[in-house]
Amino acid sequence: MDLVLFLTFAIIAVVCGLSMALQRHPVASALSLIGVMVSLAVLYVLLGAEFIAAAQLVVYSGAIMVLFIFVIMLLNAGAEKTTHKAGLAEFMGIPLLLLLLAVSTWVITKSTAAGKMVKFGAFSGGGPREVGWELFTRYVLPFEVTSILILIAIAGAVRLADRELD
Amino acid sequence: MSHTITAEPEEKQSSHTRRMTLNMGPQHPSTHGVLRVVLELDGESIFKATPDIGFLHTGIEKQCEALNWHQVITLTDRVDYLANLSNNLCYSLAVEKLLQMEIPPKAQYLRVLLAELTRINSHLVWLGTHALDIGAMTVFFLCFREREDILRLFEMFSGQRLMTSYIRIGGLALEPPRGWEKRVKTFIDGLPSKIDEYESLLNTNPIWLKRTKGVGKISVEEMLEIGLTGPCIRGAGIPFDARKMTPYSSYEKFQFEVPTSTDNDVYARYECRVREMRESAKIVQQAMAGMPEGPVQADAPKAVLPERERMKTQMESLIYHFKIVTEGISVPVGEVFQVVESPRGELGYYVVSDGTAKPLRVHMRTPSFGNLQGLPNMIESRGIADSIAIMGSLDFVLGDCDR
Amino acid sequence: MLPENLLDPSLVLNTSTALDELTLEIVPEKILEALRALKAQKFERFVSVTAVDRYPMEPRFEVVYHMQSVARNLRVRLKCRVTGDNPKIASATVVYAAANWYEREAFDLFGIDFEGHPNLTRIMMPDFWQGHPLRRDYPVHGHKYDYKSE
Amino acid sequence: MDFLLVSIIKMLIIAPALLATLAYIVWVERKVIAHVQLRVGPYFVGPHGLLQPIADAVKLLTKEDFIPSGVNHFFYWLAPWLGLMFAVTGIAVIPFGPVVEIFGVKTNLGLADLNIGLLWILGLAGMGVYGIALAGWSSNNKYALLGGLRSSAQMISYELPMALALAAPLLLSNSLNLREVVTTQEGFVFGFIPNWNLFTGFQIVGFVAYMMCGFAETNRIPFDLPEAENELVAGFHSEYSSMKFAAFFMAEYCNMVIVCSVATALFLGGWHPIVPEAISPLVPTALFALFGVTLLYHGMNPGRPSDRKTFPVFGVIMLAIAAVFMAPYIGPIVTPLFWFLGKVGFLLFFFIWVRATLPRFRYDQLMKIAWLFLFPVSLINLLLTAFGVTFFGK
Repeated sequence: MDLVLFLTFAIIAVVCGLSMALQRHPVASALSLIGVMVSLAVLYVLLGAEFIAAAQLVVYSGAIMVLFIFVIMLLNAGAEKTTHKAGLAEFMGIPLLLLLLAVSTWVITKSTAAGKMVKFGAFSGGGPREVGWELFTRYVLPFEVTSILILIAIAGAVRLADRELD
Repeated sequence: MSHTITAEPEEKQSSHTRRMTLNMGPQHPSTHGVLRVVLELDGESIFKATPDIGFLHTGIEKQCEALNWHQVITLTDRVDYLANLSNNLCYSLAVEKLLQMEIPPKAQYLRVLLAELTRINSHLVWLGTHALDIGAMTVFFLCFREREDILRLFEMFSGQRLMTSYIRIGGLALEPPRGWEKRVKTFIDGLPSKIDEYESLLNTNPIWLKRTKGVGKISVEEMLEIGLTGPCIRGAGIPFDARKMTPYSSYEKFQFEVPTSTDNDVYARYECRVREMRESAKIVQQAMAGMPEGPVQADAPKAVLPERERMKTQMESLIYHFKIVTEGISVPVGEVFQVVESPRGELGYYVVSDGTAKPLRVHMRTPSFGNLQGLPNMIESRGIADSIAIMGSLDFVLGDCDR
Repeated sequence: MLPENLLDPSLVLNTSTALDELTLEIVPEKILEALRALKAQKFERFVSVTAVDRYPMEPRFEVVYHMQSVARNLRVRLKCRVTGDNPKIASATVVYAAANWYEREAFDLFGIDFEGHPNLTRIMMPDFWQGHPLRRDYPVHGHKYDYKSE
Repeated sequence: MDFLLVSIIKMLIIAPALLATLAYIVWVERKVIAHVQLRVGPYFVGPHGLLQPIADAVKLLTKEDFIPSGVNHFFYWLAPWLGLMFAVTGIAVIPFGPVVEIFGVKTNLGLADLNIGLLWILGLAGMGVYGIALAGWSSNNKYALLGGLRSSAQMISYELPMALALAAPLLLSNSLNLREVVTTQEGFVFGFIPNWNLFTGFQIVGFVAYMMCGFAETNRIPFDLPEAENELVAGFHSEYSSMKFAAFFMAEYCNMVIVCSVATALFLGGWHPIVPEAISPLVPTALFALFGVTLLYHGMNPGRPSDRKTFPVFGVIMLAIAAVFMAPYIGPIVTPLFWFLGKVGFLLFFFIWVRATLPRFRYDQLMKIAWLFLFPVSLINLLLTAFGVTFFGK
């Protein structure tokens, strides 16, 4: 069951990711990105990190991507036009991409122990309680710094909302 | 009508804002008929507004020239279909002035009574639709409940709910029906409490106040310059009302106030209209109380159709009837500009006679046409939601505007 | 009642008072001067401008201006006669902004050219319309309008 | 019994019940608004227009599915179903009642028992905006586009105060699981004040703030700017017809149900009765019996000829329902359901009532309320609750 779900959503995530890069229209790209995020959220759930999954859903696909879509719609951006490719991109693009893939594969295989299987549901740090505990003990300084950052952003938002429509 | 209105070319606009041209109307729920406003939007705020009228142009002024003096009355009904009796009255007063005819006092009082009922009727429709535009839909049904009563009264008087044609050259079309006093009295005595009901829904409603206060302001000088009349200019503090300034049809005998407000915004116009309804109710009550006895038609056999009964018994009346119906009446050469205070503002009929049985020219200076000219100045640089509130507050009728 | 010597006599061709209404006939070329003079005398409201077609008389059109002073509670009517072929007169919009739509209407329905109007286009009839409907020689009957060919 | 089988059975019961409820909320809304506005509302299809929702459904199903020219077909098709999907999925984590035993199987009334139930709902509420935004964008209509824009801005702004308002009762219950939140609200203080978060948790401010955000999240008057019919014709669904339009409609009502259910679970004690446990089944029994008797009485003295037939039938049905609450085996199951649905129903009625009363806000005012009023208020409420929990405990 877990494997089926994992494969399904992993494939969806990859397809959506490709689609995001290949789509010509910004709204289609943005929606593909949302597809990636939702699939990732499902994968988090499969790993047993419900809170992180929910946060992924609420923050990334629920709030940030809505802003993306909002801006794209507001600017009424149309499909992007194909431009004349630069010489370097035309000839070196695909070889360079392959090189990047090769290097990253090499790094990943080197850095993780071979033959270790990922177990679904075995991770036990993704529930709301665990995440909260970690945030307020080990990561309390980054957490508070981020809070202050967000507070500044909120003050800015309030200032903007205070402007009369005239 | 369907005029090509082009937006500014894009290269002229600044590079970081791209404007969207929105074609509001002619089929839009809040343009009250077939008004088209071409909006240039920057996000949600209106950069430029261009009203486009003429979709309801029916050539009434041209038709008037093809009909005889009496027949024109039926066309005046169709000009402003919410204030048809005011239009009847204005035209009749103009022709009577050309004929230099005396109108019996009872007819004058009944005309005042009917004109004020028309005002209440029109304001009720306005209040209902205006509140509906801003989103308060219950007021609409309450207003139409009372409007229905007024239309029943009109039907009782004239046999018609909308196209009454009841006020005629020389007086009224018919004697008022039996029992009209009681029904008008029941209605008009109950009206103030009904108006309280609408006000209780709106006056203390914070959302209503937020949506209407401070919205749609332009300076008084600009208003006069553009030619706004009626509650719009009274909401700016100028007590400009033809009933007081140039009284007609014995308005000088009535005690009433011209409600004004100095806020000059959508709320001020709302307030003025609602207070006007109360004043109109007072005028109707005074007209009922002081109703003189006598005929309702002038004693001018050459111009006024004789009574049906007399026509059947008197030879002379039959001859006059025949002559008026077949030839029409002849009105002395001259021209007259008659002004009445319609619910929407200053309604003027410029009537020119060349002595024949048909008018040479009937020009209608309608309040909606004048008020609508002020629309761009009011809604430019405001949001779409405000433009709806402002359009509602101008209270235009497109039939009145396009004629 | 209005003083009849409201305007400079050089502007006025004819003055008449009938049915309590004052009518001043103005030299057509000097209409703007007359309007400015009236505005200076607190005639702050421009009520309307329209035309009367006296076909087949010549000059054929009367351009009729109605003016009101709210402060003095007075009304006045100005009149200019313009000829039938190529009727033109200066636009009142430079003096009163309110004249804008009324002049467009008179242009649309009578074909009177208001020179100096900012946007003298048809207001009631469609853009492609031929003729000016309120002229007396414009046929009332027999006009065919093909809605499909628009 | 197998967990999967139980889940499927529950799904098969809840899904049709939900759809029927949505259809009949429309009927109730039309009736209530009609009576506020001196009208009668639907009347001719079935007794008192009771079959009107079915007629509407048939009409919408058989209507031409008109697709205007120049739309982006894929997104135009996707948008309504996306909106509906996210709305309906939210109902899964709502607990309707306590754990009960049916045919020897112990199960809880409600579909899923997630320990992040509330976050699930918040996430779905955030996703729901895509249906509207996409519909507005793909319709190739400027009014629809403006509606979509308004909707995205509105949803982002109101999600924050909504989450903050919801966080306070979570502090009190110390759980994100809706079932656990409800369970902590059992019992009474001083024997008569129900131990609901609204009363004993002093969450009145939070409740009001949450309800305001709920109105905004469901695009209801006075926050119905995305579809403000007097400004934007019909806003984001201007160009939709037939079942696609129905999908938007159902999504809106489903969102209303979810907002009201969450409010009930978090603030109003879920399925816990407002009266002491001992007499809790008596209240629905008495209410339904009274209603049934009234109907029977009016059936005997009918105001309209048709009432002679319909009222006695309804009366008997009501008496039967009253009897069900007293029945030995089913009674304990349906009584909590009655309390839960009763509270949700009251809140839904409040939604409808407001719609018949209030005008609509303007766009900038809407933003102002979110950022300058609701946000600080719910933040302060959260802080005070946190202090309260720290110093006094629950």
